[in-house]
Amino acid sequence: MSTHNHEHHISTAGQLWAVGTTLFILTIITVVVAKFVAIPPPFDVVTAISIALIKAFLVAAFFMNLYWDVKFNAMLLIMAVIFFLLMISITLLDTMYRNDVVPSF
Amino acid sequence: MANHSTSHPTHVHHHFVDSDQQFDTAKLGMWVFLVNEILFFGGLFCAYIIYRAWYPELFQMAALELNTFWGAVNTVVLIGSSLTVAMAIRSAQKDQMKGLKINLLITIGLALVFMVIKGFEYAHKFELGIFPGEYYTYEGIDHPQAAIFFSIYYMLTGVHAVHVLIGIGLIYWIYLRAKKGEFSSEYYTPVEITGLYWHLVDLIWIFLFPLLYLIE
Amino acid sequence: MGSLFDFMLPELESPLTGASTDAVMAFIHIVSFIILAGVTIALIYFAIKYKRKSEDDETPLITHNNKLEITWSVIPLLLVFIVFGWGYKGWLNLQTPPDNAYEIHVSAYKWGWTFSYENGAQIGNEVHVPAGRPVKLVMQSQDVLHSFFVPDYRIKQDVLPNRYTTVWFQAEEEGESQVFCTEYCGTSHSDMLATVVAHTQEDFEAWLDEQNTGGGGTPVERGESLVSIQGCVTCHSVDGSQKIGPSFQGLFGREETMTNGTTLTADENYIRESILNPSAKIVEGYQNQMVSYEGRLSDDDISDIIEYIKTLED
Amino acid sequence: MLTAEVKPASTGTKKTLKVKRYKPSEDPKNTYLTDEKGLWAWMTTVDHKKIGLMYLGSVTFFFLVGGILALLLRTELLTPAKTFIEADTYNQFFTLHGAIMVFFVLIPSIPAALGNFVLPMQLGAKDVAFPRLNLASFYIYVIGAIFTFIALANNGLDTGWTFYTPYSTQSSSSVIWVTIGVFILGFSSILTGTNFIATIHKLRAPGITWGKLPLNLWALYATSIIQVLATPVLAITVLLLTMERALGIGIFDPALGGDPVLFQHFFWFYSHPAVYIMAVPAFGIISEVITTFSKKHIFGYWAIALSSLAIAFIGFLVWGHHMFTSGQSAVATTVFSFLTFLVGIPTGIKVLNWVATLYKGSIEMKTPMIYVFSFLFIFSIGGFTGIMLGTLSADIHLHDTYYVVAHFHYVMMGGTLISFLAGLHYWWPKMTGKMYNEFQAKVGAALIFIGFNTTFLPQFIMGSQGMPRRYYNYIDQFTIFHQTSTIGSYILGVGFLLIAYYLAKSLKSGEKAGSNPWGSRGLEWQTTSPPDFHNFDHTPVVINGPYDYHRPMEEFQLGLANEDKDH
Repeated sequence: MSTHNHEHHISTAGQLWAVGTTLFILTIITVVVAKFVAIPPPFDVVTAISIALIKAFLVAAFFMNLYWDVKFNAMLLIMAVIFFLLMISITLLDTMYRNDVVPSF
Repeated sequence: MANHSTSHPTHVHHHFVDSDQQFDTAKLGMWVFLVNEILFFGGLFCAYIIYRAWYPELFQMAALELNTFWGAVNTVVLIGSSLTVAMAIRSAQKDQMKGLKINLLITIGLALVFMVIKGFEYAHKFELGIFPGEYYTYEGIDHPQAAIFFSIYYMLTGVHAVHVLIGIGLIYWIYLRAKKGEFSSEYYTPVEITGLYWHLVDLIWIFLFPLLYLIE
Repeated sequence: MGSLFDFMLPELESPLTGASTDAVMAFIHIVSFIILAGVTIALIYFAIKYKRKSEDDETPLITHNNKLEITWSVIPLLLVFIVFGWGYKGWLNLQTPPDNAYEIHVSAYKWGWTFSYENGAQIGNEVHVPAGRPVKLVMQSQDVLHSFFVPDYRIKQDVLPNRYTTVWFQAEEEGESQVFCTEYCGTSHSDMLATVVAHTQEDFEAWLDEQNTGGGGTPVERGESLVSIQGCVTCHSVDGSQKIGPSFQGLFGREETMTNGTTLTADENYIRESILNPSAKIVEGYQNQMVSYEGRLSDDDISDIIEYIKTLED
Repeated sequence: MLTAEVKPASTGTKKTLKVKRYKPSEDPKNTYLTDEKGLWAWMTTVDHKKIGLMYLGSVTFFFLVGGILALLLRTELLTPAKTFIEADTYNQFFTLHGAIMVFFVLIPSIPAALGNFVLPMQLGAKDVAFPRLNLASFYIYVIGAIFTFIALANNGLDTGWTFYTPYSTQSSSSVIWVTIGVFILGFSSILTGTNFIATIHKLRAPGITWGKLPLNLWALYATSIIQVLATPVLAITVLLLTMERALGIGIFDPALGGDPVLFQHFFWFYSHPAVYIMAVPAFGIISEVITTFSKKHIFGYWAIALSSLAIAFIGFLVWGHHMFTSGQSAVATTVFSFLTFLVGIPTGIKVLNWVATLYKGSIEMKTPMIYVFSFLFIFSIGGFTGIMLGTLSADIHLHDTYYVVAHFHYVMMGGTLISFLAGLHYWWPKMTGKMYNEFQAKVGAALIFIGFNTTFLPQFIMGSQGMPRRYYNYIDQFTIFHQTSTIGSYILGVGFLLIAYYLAKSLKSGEKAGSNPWGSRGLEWQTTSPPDFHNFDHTPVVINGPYDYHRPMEEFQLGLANEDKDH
């Protein structure tokens, strides 16, 4: 285990508002980009998910305090995401590569 | 903050050595539970991704039925509620009991706004005949799997809405305990772990919004 | 390969699909048997040799041995790589039907099989194939999942309702082999059997020509063959014996009591309704189990079946 | 006054503590069994030991139900056609046998029943991290069971425990009650896993570093990780299936445009790791028992500890080997086969390390040790046949035959249940303070071993010859194998009755066990039998590993010296 932190981290109100405001702005950006900027697929999805990932990082790191917390909790979150990705990617190996049998008569 | 005297404060259960150990344990437990929540939603996201990969054209057609404006408003509302929960924890840490209670109430208010908007969205779809599953009667989307898109939509947003409702209940319970004066800068574990849960509900929505509403 | 475990497998009738499977199974059996014997002997030997002498026995401190750990990780790893490659090769062969394979269509339903040929011939629960020539089955289910399994050929493939799957084999000799359904599909899953009959090429062609495509014969003859091809007889006997549904024998004109208490006389309209909408009326003492044959039987087919049922008197 | 330099888990920094020896009383006055009495006290207790016993009682009850179903099934199979029950009844019986044994017996057997009892004691903790949550898990389990029993009274269930669509969406039996029951049950499993992870991380007694953690706890830790990561996917799967039946959402139903093979992915993403939820804790028990009865340090501590984690991790990536014939894509099938072989390696490593532990030991063949020997033999066969089934071409022939039935009974019953019996006999004196009759117990173990192999060995042969599973009628050539198998199942039945008899008898008239009847160095043995409410009347301090049989017993009985004894 990592060394114990007796002082719980306390964010300042300014920090929290800064994170919140960034999240609001990112929400507006993602809507504007999706609705008014023509990005060829699949990069439109990539853009939307990237913005969502940045937002998720901000929430996890600063609202959920992972940035100052013991590293094990962050590791748990990362592990959950890794297992989710494994689940989806291996399932896609089946669903995307199925062999179409066509009867000849 | 935490003192290491041998006396047990009242909020520390008998099997813990001290308040810090109890706090860390509760937080770890909550994170482990959140891992489970992520994989719970992960199953639904998996269904979403597979069907989107199979029928990309369906998702483009069907997403037009969803109202991006209200989706975006709900995103802002939920992020706002995450911010107030974070502020509530900060108030507890700084022994500002009034701030704690006010922030919790604002959070509940925002969560209710989210649910009301969601309710209007559902009502509008029901009017069109967009019901889940077999009850789907809408004819505006010309695709054999159209009903499945909305099944996935209702499952994702429905399960998320159930989490919001549970969250409202939990935050109200925390509010009642705060009113009784149970929390202080020495002991605010329930506030912290309920906050973690609420942030996760927000996190899920951060992904649901672009995946459902922002397909062009 | 070794004959030590041959008693475990049925006679191989399709070496092109099964020889590799038999060989890899024999290899795994022999290697496993040797290792298992080693472990068992070691267990018994240690238990005797190091039996506790007294309560104060001292044991040496042996915590680990990295060389040993690596040895017994790497050797099994190499062994399983061999087995993986071997199995993969055999399986790849099972997945790739030869180009000149003779194609037969298979339709699976609860609880039977219908086999259709290029010339329109159909037959239920029996598939006739030419020996010495690869045969490819293209299969689809009409209801739930089924699985087509021929132990003699070492082949198996699930049959799905929403897309085609395929399996191939080549029977070398004339003879019959057993087909099982191996995906659980309800009440009569274990009766969902069929037979592969392998003929010489000439006999097969003669057989195929003999099969009329349902156009010829009297209505009663056509009805009789439909009842067999469509699998009605899986659940409805024609000799009065008790099966999942009421027997066809003496059905026409019989007074039946329904589960809702009403009684009726079985006439043309009742039989027709029972084929197209089976859940509308259920005879007392039976379950609502049958699926609708709407779309699978034409009006003429149904008339033929009714004519046939009329002939089955008590 | 002694001192010890240790790292308490709560602070993680090394410090020197004043310690002294606490020799456990051989004749305890106050134990957790005498502490609070009455039904209400039991039902509302937060004591992990009592909750463990309540789980033990429920698991035994469900094992009885599932076992009777199994005997009825085997009796029906005495003759090729109908023996005494109808096909539909048979289908319901095998479904319920599978569902009850998997969800209500094997999954909670070791972690929730035995694990709950010993985990805090092996850590030197007073309880699990969240005692009230622990009690809630138990009641969630009970509620899940009630839902399943409602289904039993109301049309039963005939889909097979795997619920494959579209059969499960069409079946006229009460699928929804069972899926809701399983959904609820899943939360019991998740909460237990959460509790164990938090407990192992945060409540270790001073001195228990990760390298001094008993292997049973490494196994329970790996199991808990699987429970937390996989069970939610089961929850969402059965929720989707419930919705499929209630609303026809169509994701898995081909009649509505869905895909039945996708259901199999969802189902096995949980249910394959679930196999390891059942098997990995068994490995923990084997490590504890084999060291105690050979009085020797475990061979390859880290190899065994880390292979549990490796199995847990790779076990997530092999679910598709249940689907080689399902029509999944060739590339997925190839990847799944390859990964399946990799998961065999850490399992093999464990078996060989256990055998090596015996070398130069001081081996005493007490009942738990006999079960361990049975385990090593039977589980090896289960492992080798697993390699056979992972091999692509062989699996095409063997899939869904009795070969598979025999294989998973060798792993699940021969692996999990036999090590559960090993653990039960090993910790029985600690739980109850009483000894069972050793001779009767040895007869029982022999009956289980003989009955088990008579039941399941013939199934390998008939499966390989082509006998499909879940068959009510069968063709005549398999009769002799089925009959042998049925006789074996009766021997097993007698064995279990004998075990129930002498264990029940020991409660009344068993000899007093003493604190440490096996001479183990494990921390759970360094307190009274049965323990008191707080497990220890001091805070234990650990300076040796749990298998350091070369160190004197005194060094395993240390505790903080300056503690007030009143809490």
